[in-house]
Amino acid sequence: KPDEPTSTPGASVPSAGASPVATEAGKKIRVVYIPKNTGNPYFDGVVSGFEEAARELPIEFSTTAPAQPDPTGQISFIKDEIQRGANVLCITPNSPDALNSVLDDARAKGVKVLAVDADFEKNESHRDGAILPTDFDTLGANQIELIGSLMNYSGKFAILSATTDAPNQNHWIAGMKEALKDPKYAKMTLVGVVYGDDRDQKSVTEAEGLLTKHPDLRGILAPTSVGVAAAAKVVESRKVADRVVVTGLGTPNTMRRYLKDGIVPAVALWSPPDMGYIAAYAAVGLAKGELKAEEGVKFQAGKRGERAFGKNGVVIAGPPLVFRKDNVDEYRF
Amino acid sequence: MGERWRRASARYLPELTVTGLLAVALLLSGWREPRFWDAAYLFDRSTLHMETGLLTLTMTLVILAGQIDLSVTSILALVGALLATLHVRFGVPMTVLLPFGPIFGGLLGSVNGYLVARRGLPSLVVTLATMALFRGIAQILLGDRSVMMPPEMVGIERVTLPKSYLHAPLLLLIVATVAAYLLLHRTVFGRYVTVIGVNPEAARYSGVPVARTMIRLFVLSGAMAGLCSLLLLSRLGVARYDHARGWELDVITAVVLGGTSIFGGRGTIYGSIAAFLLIAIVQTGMGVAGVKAEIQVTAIGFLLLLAIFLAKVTERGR
Amino acid sequence: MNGFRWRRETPLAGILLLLVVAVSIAQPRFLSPENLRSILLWLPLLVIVALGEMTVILTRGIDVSVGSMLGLSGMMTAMLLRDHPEIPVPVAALFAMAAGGGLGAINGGLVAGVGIPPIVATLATLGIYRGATFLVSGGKQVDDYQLPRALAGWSSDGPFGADIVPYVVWIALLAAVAMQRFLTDSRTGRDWYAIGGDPDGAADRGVAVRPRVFLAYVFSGVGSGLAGLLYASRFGTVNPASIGNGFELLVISATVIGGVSIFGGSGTVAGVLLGSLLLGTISVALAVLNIAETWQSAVYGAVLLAALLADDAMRRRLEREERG
Amino acid sequence: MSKPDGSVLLRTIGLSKAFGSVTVLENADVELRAGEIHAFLGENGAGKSTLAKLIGGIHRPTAGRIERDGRPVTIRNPREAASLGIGLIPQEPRTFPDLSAAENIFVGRLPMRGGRVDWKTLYGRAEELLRTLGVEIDPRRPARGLSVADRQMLELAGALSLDARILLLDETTASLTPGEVGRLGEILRRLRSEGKALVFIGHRMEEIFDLCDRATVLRDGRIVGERRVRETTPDELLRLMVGRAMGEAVTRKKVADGPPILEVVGWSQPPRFRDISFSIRKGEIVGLAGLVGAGRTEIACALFGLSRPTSGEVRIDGRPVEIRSPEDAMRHGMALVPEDRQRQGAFLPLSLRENVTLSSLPRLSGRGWLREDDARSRTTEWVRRLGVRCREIEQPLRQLSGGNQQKIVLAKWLETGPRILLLDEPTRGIDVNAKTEVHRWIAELADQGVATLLISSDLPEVLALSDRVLVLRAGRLVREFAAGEATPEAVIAAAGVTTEATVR
Ligand SMILES: Nc1ncnc2c1ncn2[C@@H]1O[C@H](COP(=O)(O)OP(=O)(O)OP(=O)(O)O)[C@@H](O)[C@H]1O
Ligand SMILES: Nc1ncnc2c1ncn2[C@@H]1O[C@H](COP(=O)(O)OP(=O)(O)OP(=O)(O)O)[C@@H](O)[C@H]1O
Ligand SMILES: [Mg+2]
Ligand SMILES: [Mg+2]
Repeated sequence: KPDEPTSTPGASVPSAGASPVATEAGKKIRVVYIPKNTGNPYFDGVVSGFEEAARELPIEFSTTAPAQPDPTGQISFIKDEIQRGANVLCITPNSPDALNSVLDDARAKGVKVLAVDADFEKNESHRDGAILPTDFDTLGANQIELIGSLMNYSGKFAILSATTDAPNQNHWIAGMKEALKDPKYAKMTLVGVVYGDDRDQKSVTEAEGLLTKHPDLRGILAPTSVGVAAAAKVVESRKVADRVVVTGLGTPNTMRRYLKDGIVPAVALWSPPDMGYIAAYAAVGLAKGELKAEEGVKFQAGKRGERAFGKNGVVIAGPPLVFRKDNVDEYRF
Repeated sequence: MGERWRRASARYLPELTVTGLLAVALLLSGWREPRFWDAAYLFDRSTLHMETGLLTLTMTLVILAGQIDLSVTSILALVGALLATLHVRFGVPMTVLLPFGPIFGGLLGSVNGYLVARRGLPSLVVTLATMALFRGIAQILLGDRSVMMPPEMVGIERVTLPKSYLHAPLLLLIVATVAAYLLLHRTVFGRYVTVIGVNPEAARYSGVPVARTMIRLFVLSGAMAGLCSLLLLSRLGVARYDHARGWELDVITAVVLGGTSIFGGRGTIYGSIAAFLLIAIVQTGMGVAGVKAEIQVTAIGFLLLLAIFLAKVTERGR
Repeated sequence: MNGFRWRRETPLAGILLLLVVAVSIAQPRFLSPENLRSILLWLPLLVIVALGEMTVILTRGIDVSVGSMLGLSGMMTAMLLRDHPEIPVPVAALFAMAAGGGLGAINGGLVAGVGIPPIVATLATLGIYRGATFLVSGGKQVDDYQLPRALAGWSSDGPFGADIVPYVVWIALLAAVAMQRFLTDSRTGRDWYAIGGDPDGAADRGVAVRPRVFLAYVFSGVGSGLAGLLYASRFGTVNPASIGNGFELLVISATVIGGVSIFGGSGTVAGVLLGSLLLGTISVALAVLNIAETWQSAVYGAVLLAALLADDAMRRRLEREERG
Repeated sequence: MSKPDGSVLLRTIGLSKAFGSVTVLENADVELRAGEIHAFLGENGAGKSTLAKLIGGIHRPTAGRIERDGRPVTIRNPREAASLGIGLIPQEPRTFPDLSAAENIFVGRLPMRGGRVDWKTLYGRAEELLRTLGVEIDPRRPARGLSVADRQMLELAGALSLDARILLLDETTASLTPGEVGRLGEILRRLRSEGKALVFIGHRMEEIFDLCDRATVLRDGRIVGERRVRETTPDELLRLMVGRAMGEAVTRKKVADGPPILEVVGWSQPPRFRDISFSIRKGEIVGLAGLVGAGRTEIACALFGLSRPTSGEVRIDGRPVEIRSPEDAMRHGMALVPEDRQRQGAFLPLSLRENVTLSSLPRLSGRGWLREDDARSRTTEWVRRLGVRCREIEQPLRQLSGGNQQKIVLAKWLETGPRILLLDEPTRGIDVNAKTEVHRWIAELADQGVATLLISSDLPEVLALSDRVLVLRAGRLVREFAAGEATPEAVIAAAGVTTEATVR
């Protein structure tokens, strides 16, 4: 069962005391975060975590991104930031493999590269380390448990995903399918996986299509914030919220009204600010050579406490949170 | 100023304006941002623009003939998908497949050409449809997979002329520019393209092989996309179905900025390539100055307006 | 009057019918009321913007900035409603149309006033308006919970409790009927056709070309603005990067498939409706048929192409019969 | 309604117009009087259209002024001209293909009622106007597909609907058949009697002497004389126009008796033409006469591979051939000088060189590469031979006067060195002098063995040049005249003109 929130952004976990980074030759370390695209509220949350850490450390932090989440759109930003003198590049890749050669260039020039939020799957050798928001291997199972508990472990449900080629999504969906083999879920049937491309119109159309194709559908699981909002919208508009459960991954802001109106009973997400905050500490450690992204290496992530590099140099930021009607107002991202 | 010069400059006003802006952009970038003038960086970053540059050349011809080809970027992706599939599933060595880049591209272009020239459908609609179709077939072939290219094929942008930064794709662009210039301004084919753009009906009445020229044009456009596909495969090292999505708008922007009339009949290779360089320089300048992406988009918009505005003002000043 | 005008649309209507029949055989629930409703809900945004686009194309222009205008005015309206929840939604709709109209007027000024070619002007404002959307919003999206409930109601409730046909659909229908009347019976409407047929000639014959062309762009802006509000109503979340992004291609497809000539001077509201309906039907059909996601884009393209070819063939036949 | 009292309705004083540094009209003083038809005469490019356009508000003068009823006025655009009672029917008709014929007439001034177009009034008035003009165009049909002549009639109807006091007709008769010219004459006379001031621009002397009261002659942008038509002779006017003696009119002497080069057998393309059979011998000129809409153009187009007949056969040199496209036709040595110069012949933004050499590019190139030196010398040669009035051969064709544009289109086809020449209104808008020149060319080409099909609404031209005249009526060949037999009256009767209006 997924945990109830264990940490509120910017507060609870006692920190082992952040020691301000002493800078070599009076120059602050320059950390740049390149998310998938600009104007995406999810990454605004991540950025706020980076900024919080940047104030504590202190480091020179900036963020930049292409206007659209294009697989190759990040390349020019990486090249430009190297030229502008970045020490660490934190990247949420739009594509796990289109950046290989430019990342190699960066590292050849001594720039550290950290994957944040999503890894360069199968191309891990082209980056130094990765900070993932939560344990991706268990997320799928968590999501199944969430929707299962909401639909009394019985009935048909479908998955509304983002694009067919989003590595995270596919990783989780594989986990979901694996989890469904548990006899506990024997009475639940997955009738299909559809893709809304993270676009409003397409997501809505796909959600509508699901309801048309399966009049007896009991649930829609959408592990993407655009998708889960679209599904909620459709269920509300068709007035079937009483028999179709919508859940998945979504930010409190986009889901707030649906949660409060009882259209959606619960959604899960981790804390994007925590992830940004931890990534910033890891970045500084790597840049100063104090840290090596190797399995078992531990480091102090400011107020969020200790984290460790796991297999493949991956750091897990924390467990997912579950937002419901009664706790959603505690979160602002 | 002589009379001849005056007339020529009136005729080539858009080209002259873009050239002027190009000079300004270079000076301004260097002055505002010292990190701009770094040959290693400039040449390295220029590798990102080579496919757009090449496509700008053929798009100039297509638009000059009063047509448009929105499907080029989809052809690019589909050719990559085809080659990758042949390579991975059927084990055909990549070196053998190289010539098939332009060939497949040309074949796909001929579909557009047939529909436009022989069936008389408007190219805007045809290529809108094939844009979806070709990209869709690429998606069927590759799905969500990325197909890695063999190492010997990767990194053409790192091949340079000895003791210089002049990399192979740039060399290719230079050669292609000269070729496109000659094709448009020095050959019968180029003349046919122009007259079709000016007045297609009169072209038919004048015995110009309108349909044949148009088909060749779309084949050329597709073949160039196929060539660009090879470049991109080599540069990125992977084939994906969503390569180059949306680049067609950048290409069309460059062509239009370079003074080619969207209604056909007027335009030069020089104008297009100068406009392409202008956009690339401005983007590089803004990138190294850390300008936000959304501001960059806005800036290109203003650049377009500025170019045409200057041309207008100079025209009136005469 | 225009018996000959309706001829142009007949093949398209036939193709649409054929498509619906084929899809319903494969998936009988395609014709269920809920699904028909989802097709209806798919349409208003597209139809309203396409009607504006059509006026511009009629004058031999093109407006590729519609998606960005939709985005900017939708964003401004959403922010207005967020910051002043007391404003009634119809007033917000007027605001959206005014905002869109203003943006359209800038396009119109550039094209009709300064004399910049339409594609260049609107390609430029495509970027500028998109950037402005980021600037006014500070890159932050407006979330569903920040918008008044009545706004969402426009997309889910219908008049007199008939929720099967929500208000937004009626709005689009009303816009189409009004535009049809305007194009056939107003002087401006007729002048648009004249300008598209021969811009210089129209000027020589005393048509006030510049004001008319200007107005066409304003119309396009007003349509996009209204669609911006409808977007907020339909999708709840208004994100500066995604609202209206790339919408221009869909709009131009619908318009041109509907038989509006990109060379100006010819096209009808009925055609635009049919074109939009065709695209909407294909999109919804793809979702309700069990077509693998990776196949959807290809099928969409293929169906579009087939529709084009069939339309062309049928039209030729009609013309031939007409002649003798 | 005012009386035809001869009072001056409009006066231009020192009117000048320059395009860039080129002055095309200088110091023009003319007076347009009520109840007079005033001819503007001059060679191609003399400045007739320019003068008319200045008065009609399409161009604005660089110097000089215009007085209307004695008061100085500025005419900034055609709308202002219309409000001053001035209507101009330009050389090239303006058409709005998707609007109905009626709307084409009233464009910009549609009758309104309660904020909406008043269709009933519109169609009623259009019908009436078209009836007065004696043309059979359904006011409700779209203008798409109408012939140049029909479109010209819509222009005229539009100008008439203005109730203008001053009407300028720029070569309106150029694309009309004799019967229609006759009918137009009636209309113009009636308008004159209503006290209007009319300007008539045209190249046919017969029409001038038949219709006009006064003639102003322009040469190289200057007015070189004004005459009362009653007090002058064609010769005097011609001398004024060209500033030198005229060449002899062309007459044919040789009779072609070689084998037929081109044979058409049982050709049909309903509803345009049916069962057409004829042949043209080497060196023969066959005239094709008929009313507008009789199907002459369609036959020429079908021969040139622009459309396909549904049945029948074409033979060239006795062998049946398949002509699917203009390229096929050209391969058989054919050339077509089309009827509609603007749409089918001219590439206005392109240079004279690019226009003249276009159809001969395969010859003027090597392995696909253009040979521009040859192109330039060929163009220069044609400009000289046809006396094209231009600044240089790199000038855009747009800047040439209508007649000079026509010469360039002609040059494009003569440059291909055709064996079979299809001429559709080849001298439309060409001035007398150049026309003689073109006639000489046609005759000379025939003497060199070129088989020519001559379609022309200029009956004297057809009669003077043709060895045989075929008459087409509603898509069927109804008569054939040998050179001697063809008289204007007989041809017109055969073509099916039933009104008493004829040309002289
Ligand atoms: N009965 C008709 N009604 C309407 N339009 C017609 C009719 N007959 C012919 N036309 C149109 O008139 C035009 C002229 O026809 P066509 O070219 O065949 O005749 P023509 O004898 O060559 O006339 P012209 O003297 O103009 O050259 C064509 O475009 C045709 O479509
Ligand atoms: N837009 C223009 N730019 C430059 N020169 C022009 C332009 N329009 C006309 N001219 C020139 O002005 C001169 C007069 O042209 P105009 O059209 O008045 O001749 P015209 O007497 O009507 O001849 P035609 O009998 O051939 O119609 C020509 O030499 C022509 O080349
Ligand atoms: Mg003239
Ligand atoms: Mg004809």
